[in-house]
Amino acid sequence: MGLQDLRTNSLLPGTSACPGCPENMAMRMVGMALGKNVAMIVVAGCSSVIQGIGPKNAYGYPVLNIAFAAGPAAASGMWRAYKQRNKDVTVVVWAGDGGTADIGFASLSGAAERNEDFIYLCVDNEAYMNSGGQRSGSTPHGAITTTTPEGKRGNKKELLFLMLDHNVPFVATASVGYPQDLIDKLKRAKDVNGFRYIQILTPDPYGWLFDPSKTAEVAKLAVQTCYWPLIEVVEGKVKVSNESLHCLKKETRRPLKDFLSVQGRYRRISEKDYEELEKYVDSLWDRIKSMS
Amino acid sequence: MSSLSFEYQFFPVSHPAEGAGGKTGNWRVVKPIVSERCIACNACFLWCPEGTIQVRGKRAEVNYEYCKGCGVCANVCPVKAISMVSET
Amino acid sequence: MMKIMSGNEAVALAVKFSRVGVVGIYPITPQTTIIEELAEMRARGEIDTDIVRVESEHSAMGVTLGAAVAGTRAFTATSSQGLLYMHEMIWWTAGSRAPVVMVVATRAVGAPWNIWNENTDFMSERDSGWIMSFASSPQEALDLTLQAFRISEDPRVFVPMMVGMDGFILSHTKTNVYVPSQEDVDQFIPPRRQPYVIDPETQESMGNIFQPVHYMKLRQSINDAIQGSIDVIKEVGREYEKVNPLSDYKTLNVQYKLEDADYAIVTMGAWSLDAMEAIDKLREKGVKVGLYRIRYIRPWAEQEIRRSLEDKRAILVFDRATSLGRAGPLYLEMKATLQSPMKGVIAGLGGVSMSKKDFYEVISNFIEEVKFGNPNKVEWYYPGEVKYVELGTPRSAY
Amino acid sequence: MFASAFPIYGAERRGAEIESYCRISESQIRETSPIEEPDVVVILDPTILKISDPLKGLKANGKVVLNWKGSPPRVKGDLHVVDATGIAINLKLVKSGWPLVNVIMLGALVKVIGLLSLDSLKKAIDSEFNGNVAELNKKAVEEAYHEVRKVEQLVV
Repeated sequence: MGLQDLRTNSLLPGTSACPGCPENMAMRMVGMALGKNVAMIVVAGCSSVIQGIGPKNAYGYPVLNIAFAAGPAAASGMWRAYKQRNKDVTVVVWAGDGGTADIGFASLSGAAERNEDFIYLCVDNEAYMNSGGQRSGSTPHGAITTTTPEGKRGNKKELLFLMLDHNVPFVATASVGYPQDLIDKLKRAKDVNGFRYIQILTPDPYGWLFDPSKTAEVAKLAVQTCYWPLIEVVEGKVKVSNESLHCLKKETRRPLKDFLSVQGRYRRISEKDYEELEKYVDSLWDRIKSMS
Repeated sequence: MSSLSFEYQFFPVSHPAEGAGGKTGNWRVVKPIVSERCIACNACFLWCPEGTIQVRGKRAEVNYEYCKGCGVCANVCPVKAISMVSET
Repeated sequence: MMKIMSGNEAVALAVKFSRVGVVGIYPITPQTTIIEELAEMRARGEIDTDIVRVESEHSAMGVTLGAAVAGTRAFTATSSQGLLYMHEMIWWTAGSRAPVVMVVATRAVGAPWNIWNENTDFMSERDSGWIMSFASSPQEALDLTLQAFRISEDPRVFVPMMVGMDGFILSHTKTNVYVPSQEDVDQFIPPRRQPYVIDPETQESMGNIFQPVHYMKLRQSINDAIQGSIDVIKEVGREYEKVNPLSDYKTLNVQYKLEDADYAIVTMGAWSLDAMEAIDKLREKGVKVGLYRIRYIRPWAEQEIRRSLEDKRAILVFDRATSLGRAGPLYLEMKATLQSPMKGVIAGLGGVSMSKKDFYEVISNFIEEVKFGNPNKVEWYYPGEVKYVELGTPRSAY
Repeated sequence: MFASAFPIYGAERRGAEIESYCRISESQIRETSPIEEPDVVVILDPTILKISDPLKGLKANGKVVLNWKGSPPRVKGDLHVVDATGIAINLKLVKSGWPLVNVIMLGALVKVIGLLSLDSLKKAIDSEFNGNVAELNKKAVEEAYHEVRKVEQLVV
C-alpha cells in the first residue's frame, strides 16, 4: 500500500498542540493504520487540549473525552454498546503515561483482566506534560521534571511487563521514530479480539528539553540506544522488531549517552545515575530475552 | 411535543473541523520552503505533526495556513530539500 | 400482579422491564443485591443486558457513560463510599448530558465504618446536575426507576436521573409490590433517545474544551432542563397510571392529611410512613397536623411546595442527612422556599431508628414550641432509649 | 393480606446475632421501623437467651417460638418449642456445617400463630427454591408444623 493511500484524516490541521508534537505524529499514524471505523476515548492529558475548542474538533474520529481515570471503563461500555447495535467499530483509548501508569492504572488493569475488546494506546512522554512537566510513574531515573528538580530517584514503572502479566492477547511497544513499525502493529492489533495494549514513545521537546524539530530523531535514538524496545507479544509469543534486533546483544547496542546527551532533562546526572540507567536497559533486555 | 420549544437545550458536542485550535500558521517564526531537490518520498508527510505537508505530484506542498513551523519536516528529509526560513 | 419483594429486587425488576443494554456494576452494601439479582437474571437467560463487573464504582459509572453515549440504555447502582468514589464520574455524566439511570441505596459515610441508613450520601450529589428522586417504598423504587428512563430520555430533558431509597429499610424490606407487565412497560418506555451518539457515522465528539461562556451556557442549559423537567415528570407520572393503575404520580411531591392542617411536617423517604402513623394518632387527639413528603430533590418543586405549605402556621422539617456545620439539606431548601416559622430536626443518622412514637414525641414538642415559644431552630434528636448517649472520648496528650 | 419483613444487619458474618422483623396485616403496612412490642418472637438460636434479651417488649400474652431440644427453659410468654436443629440435621439441611433452621422454624410459626396455612408456606417455598432443596424444605416445615409443642409454664 502506498503512503498516499494512508490519508485517513484522524487529525485535521490547526490543532492546539505545541509545534513538533509527537502525540500528533502518533495520532496521524493511528489514522493511517486503522482507517475510518474507529471511536476514540481520550482521557485527561495533552490530547484533551490538542483537539481545540468546541464545537470544532481537530480529531477526525468521534471522541468521548473523559475524566483521567475512566478511559478503560468507558471503552468497556462503549464496545459493548456497539456490539449490541451490531456495529463494527474499533474502540481506541488514547491516554498519556500519567493516565496509564498512575491515576488510570486500576481501570486499565480491570479492563485488561476482563479482556475487554478494545485497543489501549499509551502515548508515553514520561511525565505530566499537559500540566507543565511533573514526574509520573513513567518518568525514568535521573530525569529532571518540575517536581523532581534534582532528578527522579528510582526507575520507570515497567508498564510493558505489567500489561504482559495480565495475559492479554496483544501487547506491543512502538516509537514515533519508526512510523511503519507502529502502523504495522496497529493494523495487526486491529484484527485481534480482546484487550490490546500498545505503548508508544512520544518524546516531548518541551519536557525533555530538546529542539522540537528533532522529535523524530530523538524517538529514533531511544530505539537505537535500546532504551526503548520495539517488540510485540501476541498470545505470549515475543517478536522483536528489526529496528531493535541489535539490542539483544549488549555489544551491538549504541551507547546510551547518545540518547541522553541530546536532552536537557538529563543534564545533571552523575556517573552513578548513568550506570543506573544502563542497568535499567540491561535488565529490560534480559527480561525480553528470557521471554523468547 | 413539537409545540414545545427546546431552545434552552445545548450539548457539549463537537465535529471534526480544520482550525479547531485557531489559525495556527500565525504561530510560526520560521517557515519550511521545499526546493526542487524534493524526491517526493513522503517522509515529511509521514512525520508532520499537523498534517500540513503533503506530496502532490512530484513535490511536497506546505499548508501555510496551519503549519506551525516546527521544522520536523526539514530534519526528516533524506535529501535536505526543505529549509527553514525566517518569517521576518 | 402483587408480589412480595425487597426494594432491591423491585429495582432489578424495573431494570429488566426497561430492557437496559449495559449495566456497570460494583458491589457495595446495601445496594449489592440489585446487581446480584441482575446477574442471576442474566445467568437464567431472562435478560440480554450486558453486565460488566468492574473494579470500582468510578469505573461502574465509566462503563455506564461509555455505553450510553455509544447508543444503548445504561444503568448502575451504588451506595455511600461507592457513590463518593463515583462522584467525579457523576459530574462528568451530568455534563455530558447522557441519559442514564442510577439507583442509590443510601447509607452513612465513614469514618468510622457504618453500613446503616442515612441519606447524606445521596444529598451530597444535589449540585451535580442529575434529576434526583427519592422513594418511600419498594413499590415506589420500582415505579421511579421505570419512570427515570422515560424522563431522562425525553428530548425536553436529556439529563441523567438517580433514584434514592433508604438502605436496608427499603433495599432489604420485603413487602407487597405491584409488578407491571412487560407489555405495559414497553408501551410506556419508547426506544432509546439521546441527544447525540458517539459513532463513526455521526462523527460527533463530546467534551473537548469549550469557551468559558459556552461552558456557562451549558451549565445553564442543564439547569433549565432540570427545572423544565417538572412538567415532563408530571406528564410521565400521569401516563404511568397505565403501567401501574394503583399509582399516583400526578405531582412531584406527596401530601397526607395536609389540606386542613395547621402544622405541616416535611419528610423524605421511608420514615415518612412511620410519621404518617404518628400523624394519625395526633389527629385522633384533635391536633391538625399533616405531612408533606419530598419525592423530588432536583428539580425542586418550588411552586408546588409553596402552594401546599404557605398557609401553614409552622413547619417541621425532618432530615436524615446533614450539611455539617450548618443544618439538614431539606431544612435549608425549605427555608429558601417559605417564610413560615420553621424548625429543623436531624435524626436517624447512621442507622438510628425512628419509630412512630418518636415522631409523635417530636411533633408534639414542636407544637408546644410554636404555641409557647420560638420554634425556629435546628435540633439533633436521639430517640427513646438512646436519648442520653455516653461518650467515652479518649484525648491524646499534646 | 399485606406483609413486610426486614432484617437488621451488621456486616455479614456467619453466626453473629441478627434481628429480623415481620409485620402481617389486613391493611397496607406503613411502619418501617423495628418492632418494639412484638406479638410473637421466633428464636432460631437458643444460645441467644443467655447473651441477650430477645423477649424485651413482648406483649403480655405474646407468643415465643423457640428452637430447643430437651427440657425447655423458663421464659416469659406463651412458649412453644421445636427441635429445628434436629430436623435440619436429619434431613441434611446443612450448609458449611451450619444447620439451616430458618425455614424450618416457619413451619412451627405457622402452626403457632394460626393465621396462615401450611399449604401457603409450602407454596412460598416452591417460589423461592427448586428441586430437591424445595422438597427437603417442604418436608422439614411439615415436620416442624407437627412437632412444635406448647410448654405449660407455671406462672411465678
